[in-house]
Amino acid sequence: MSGVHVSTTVNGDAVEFVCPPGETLLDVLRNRLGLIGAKEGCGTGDCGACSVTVDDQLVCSCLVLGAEVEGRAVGTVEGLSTNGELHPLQQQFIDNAALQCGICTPGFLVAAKALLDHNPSPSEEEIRYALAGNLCRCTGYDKIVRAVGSAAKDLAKEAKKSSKKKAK
Amino acid sequence: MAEAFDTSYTDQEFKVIGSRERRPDGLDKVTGRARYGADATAPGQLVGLILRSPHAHAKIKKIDTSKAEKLPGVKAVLTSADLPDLTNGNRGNFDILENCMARDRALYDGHAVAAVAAIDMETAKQALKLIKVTYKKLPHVTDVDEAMKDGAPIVHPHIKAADDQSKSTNLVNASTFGHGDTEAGFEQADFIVEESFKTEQTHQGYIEPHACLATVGADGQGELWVTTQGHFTFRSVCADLLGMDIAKLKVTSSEIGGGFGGKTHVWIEPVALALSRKTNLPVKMTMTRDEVFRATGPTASTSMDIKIGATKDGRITAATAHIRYQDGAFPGIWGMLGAMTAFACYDLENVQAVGYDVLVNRPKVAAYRAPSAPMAAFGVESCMDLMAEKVGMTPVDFRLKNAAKEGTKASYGPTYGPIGIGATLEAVKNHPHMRARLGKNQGRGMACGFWFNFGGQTCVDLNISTDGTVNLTVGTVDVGGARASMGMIAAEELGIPYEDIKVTVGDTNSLGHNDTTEGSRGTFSSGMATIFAARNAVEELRARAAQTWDIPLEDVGWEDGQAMPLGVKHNNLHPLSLKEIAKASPRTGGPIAGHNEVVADGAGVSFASHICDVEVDPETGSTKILRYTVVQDAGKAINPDYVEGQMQGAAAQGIGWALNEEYIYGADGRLENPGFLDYRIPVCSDLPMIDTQILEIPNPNHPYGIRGVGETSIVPPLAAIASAVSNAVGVRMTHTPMSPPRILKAVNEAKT
Amino acid sequence: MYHHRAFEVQLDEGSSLRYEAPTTTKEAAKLLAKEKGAAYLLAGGTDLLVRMKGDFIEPDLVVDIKRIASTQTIQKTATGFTVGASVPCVQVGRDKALGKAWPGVVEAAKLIGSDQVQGRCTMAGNMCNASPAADSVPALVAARAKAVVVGPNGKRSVPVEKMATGPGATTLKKGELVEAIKLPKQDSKSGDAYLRFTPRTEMDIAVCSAAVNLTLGAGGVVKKARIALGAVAPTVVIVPAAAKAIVGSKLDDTALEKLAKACEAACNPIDDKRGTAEFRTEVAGVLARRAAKIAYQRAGGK
Amino acid sequence: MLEVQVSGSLRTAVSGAASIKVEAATIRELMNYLIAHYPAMQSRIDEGVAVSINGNIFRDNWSETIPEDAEVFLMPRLAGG
Repeated sequence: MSGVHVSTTVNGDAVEFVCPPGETLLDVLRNRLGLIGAKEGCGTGDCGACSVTVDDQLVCSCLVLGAEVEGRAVGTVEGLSTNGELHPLQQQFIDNAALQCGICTPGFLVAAKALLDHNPSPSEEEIRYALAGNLCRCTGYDKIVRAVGSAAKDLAKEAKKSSKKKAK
Repeated sequence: MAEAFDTSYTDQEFKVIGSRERRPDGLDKVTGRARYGADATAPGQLVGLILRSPHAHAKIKKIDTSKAEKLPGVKAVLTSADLPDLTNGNRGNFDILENCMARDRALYDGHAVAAVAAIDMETAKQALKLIKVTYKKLPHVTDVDEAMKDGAPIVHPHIKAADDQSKSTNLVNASTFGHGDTEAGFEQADFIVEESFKTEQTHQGYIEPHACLATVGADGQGELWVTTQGHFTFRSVCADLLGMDIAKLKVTSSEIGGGFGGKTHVWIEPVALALSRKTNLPVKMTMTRDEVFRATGPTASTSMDIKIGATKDGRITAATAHIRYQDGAFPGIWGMLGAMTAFACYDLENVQAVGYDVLVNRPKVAAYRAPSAPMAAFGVESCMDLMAEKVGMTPVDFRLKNAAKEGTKASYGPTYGPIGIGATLEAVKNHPHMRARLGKNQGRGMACGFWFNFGGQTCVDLNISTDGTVNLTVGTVDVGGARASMGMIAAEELGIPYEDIKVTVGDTNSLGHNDTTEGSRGTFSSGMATIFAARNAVEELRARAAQTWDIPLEDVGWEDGQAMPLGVKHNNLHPLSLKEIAKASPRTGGPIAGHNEVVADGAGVSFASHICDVEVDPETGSTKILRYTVVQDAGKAINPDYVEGQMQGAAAQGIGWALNEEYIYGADGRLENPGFLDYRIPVCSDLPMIDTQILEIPNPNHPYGIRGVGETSIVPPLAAIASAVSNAVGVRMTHTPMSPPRILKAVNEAKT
Repeated sequence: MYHHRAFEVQLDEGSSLRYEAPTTTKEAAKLLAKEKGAAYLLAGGTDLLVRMKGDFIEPDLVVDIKRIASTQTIQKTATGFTVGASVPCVQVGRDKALGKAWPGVVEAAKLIGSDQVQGRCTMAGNMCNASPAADSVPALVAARAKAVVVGPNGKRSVPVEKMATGPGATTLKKGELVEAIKLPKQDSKSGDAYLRFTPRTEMDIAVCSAAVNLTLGAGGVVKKARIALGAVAPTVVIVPAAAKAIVGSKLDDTALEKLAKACEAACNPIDDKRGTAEFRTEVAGVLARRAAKIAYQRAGGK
Repeated sequence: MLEVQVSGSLRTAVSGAASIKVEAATIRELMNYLIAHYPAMQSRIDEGVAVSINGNIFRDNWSETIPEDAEVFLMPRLAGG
């Protein structure tokens, strides 16, 4: 049989690849595009370690076929920091010691960004439910929830600054 | 040599220790750059897969690999025949070998029976389907109590009963600890509490499946990239099993995606190396989650009987425990650890704990964070609450009255030095959490926990660059932020900024042997070695300054990262900073380094006390954790952020164990829930914030007073939550997990 | 020696799997009809890919319907709502009009899986996967929803309760696919609600569940009711006796008790890793009672 | 003579004794004495043992000296998570 030829964008860059029809987006990212940030913790959508966005929608890349992303826009943890500057979520995860082993961290960051994109000032409960699809076995989630809360505040400040700038 | 240094505690002033420095591995981990077990690839690598037994217990009559070998793209097929027994009588190693690849019998659902290496995943998967294994099903047993009955299916016929060498048994060991006369003790008691408990089997549940990349050349030399808690131990075990020279197998520990004890044991690694040796090509193996649950890790399920006697005024006169640990298909020391830890929190005149190790047709039990202690504590601490009620004291006061202290003869034998159990109980007693009001269907529980700390073989290297920045290479795998702590310790000793130190976990070619990161030993042991290596380097720095100034060494002191000329006769000399000395080093004798090998013995013991509030829905049996507080003695918290992280993570694992996590086996002896959907570890919305309070009762046998902190806080949660639930619903829960069906059943039975 | 980037692009010669993404239901039906081997429909894929990963199924053809325009939208019509078969539940959850008319259906859809799964899973897929524990199905059944089925011989409409015949089995014939789910116009003074029980707060499969859809008459008396239970039998269970128990009442405790008992009587569950038959039966009654109260309030009852 | 308490399953190797008298000034001497007088100890020592001297547990450092009146426990080597 022949592979499927797919043209898409990953973190804004145009990308083309050929993959077997049954291959998941996760395997494409990791094994064909060398983007190892997304991790396979379960392969069945139960741990969230492989979280990415497809057309700005949060998904488990282990439950998406590579063939499905033809013409879509894929976002991964590698695209979170822009020209060397960490996203506030990334900085707050470090500052709040919100990671230990770190295997779940890329998934949490992608999921947390998806949350803040829709809900800039989530309550603790909203954060906890929004991140319920991401398993962490090291932290007990405490410091992760705090980090997301602090990042939301940072983003709000940034938004204020930029809107002031515009006003001037 | 270690002897050259004094390991005893000195109450020194700290500049760096105790601050919340950022972890050096943080950036890689938030950007997706960090490389874990499955993140390494090699040119021309093969995919290795393992065929696993679908039967709980079966004779392997025949394995026909011919079809698989003929499949294009298959480079090697392996069975136990390719892993000959080279263990010459070392039963422990033979058990590991047999667990890695079944020999004449499959001993549990998921036991490896064959393996393949092929050019890609699809081909490897197809090859597995083409391997024909002829099994003869044998009777199986998966329950610990069933396995002890006469006539139970026997897991290992070669294991004979202690009292009758003609009789095979599943009871491999009975370990007794204690002292005094418990019979007499119970006679002095005004009250007796006697209760039986059960705990189901749980898994460490690390999010990263086991993975490795093995390369063995035609010259028999090999490399192994692997996610492990102990790459030096993996190296010697794999070399032993495969007949390789230890020095010719280089093992590199990847970033580790969680271990909790489950990555102190080899599983797929010897198989990957054997496949690579067969093909002389790199072989990558990554377990699926299903394989992780069916074939690695789990901790023991248990069944136990606890008895405590006390006088009216609340003094315990005697205590006994009989705890049966289910070891899976191979003998372990889990019963012994349970018997040692069961009553370790208390000062008892008459105490006896017996731990039994029992074999069943389940995966080989592995260490899981304070292995064996949580189950024992579940039974003992639950009975402590029952007795407190009988004698009319609060659970905290009753425990305080009987708590072990310095000079107490521990229930496992030795006499305690300074310990923290009393202090954690006082802290709990005075904690606002204990005074918070409870509502309808809500209950509060508290419990204590004990765990050992280990020391062991440790070795670090410290090299100073000519610009004054420092490379610190340690050999203990960083599972919880140890690289930050080691950097802080080196910065403290050298008197330079934390930022100037780069900490690396060295591969097995770069350092002498380091014991596995287990038993909460990482920060204690490598911390000790780092202190000594740094002081060793300071000696050299002083010598270089003495040489530069041309004054005697004893006239050179070291303060705040500078060599100081001592005495008025040298007051014309200006201090020399580490940077200045390092810059001049090429012309003062070459590179400046510090080094230390130590057997970091004399590790302390560790105690924690937890408080938990729950609300139980009486109509569904569903439990919500409302509030949770952890109090633990850390000896000295090098970096409080990461100490809190250990305490919170351990508590969360205990909460999952207490409420929902369990291995569910069918009548056919197969595991029914080998996935994260039905093996229910706590999700973010299941938990509240977990408050922590760190106490610092210095360990007298460590220069900084460090105690291990990683494990202890998984010990109290089962009992703390059981008491909270029991207080909420008015029925004593004696079986974990306290899943909704179990709670509802108990509530209904109490009604009738 | 370890390279960051895997370079080998080997294709699985073994597998015969083909992937098709047609743009009309007609094409899709044709592909399914003429396929000799095992053909599977891909909407959200949150069940299909899990079954492929576990080697429970080995498809020869996967037909992705997400590129079919008529499956992609939620439409408010004169007769109610049409929810396209590839509309992810996250979109269902954000649809204000739908949420106002059928809050029970929407909360059921929102309960399926994590946010990650929500971004993919569909109500149609949830229905066609035919799991006894499907969250959206009891709510859809209580709401009297129908599936729009397209096949080689044109369209037909199937009541949701007639779709599954048992775990994993449906009445769909070869070549047929679901294009959309139609929800009727909700009556005035009506409300629906769905509750499920799971051991965890999230990331769980319903151990049992209950959906209630009721309409009030004069003075807050229940005029009409429809009650459906999930995960207590091979397929969703409609409980007329439970409806009867509350019709004519203002949902007083005796009526609710009768309703609960009727639900328990209608249960025919199994013991499995997710719960005991005993537990499922008892809790199904509890959930039905609680769901009825919520539906009653939503209908404007006090 | 040292009084050495023997813990748990190790007792089977010293014919069931809870404590034994030993002539030893270091852990190494203790081990040599045990092997000489209780051959069954050899394999147990190979599997790993630990010695507690006045409450401090030593797993590997056989050079450790044992004071005359020390409280000495011989226990199987522990494993942890």
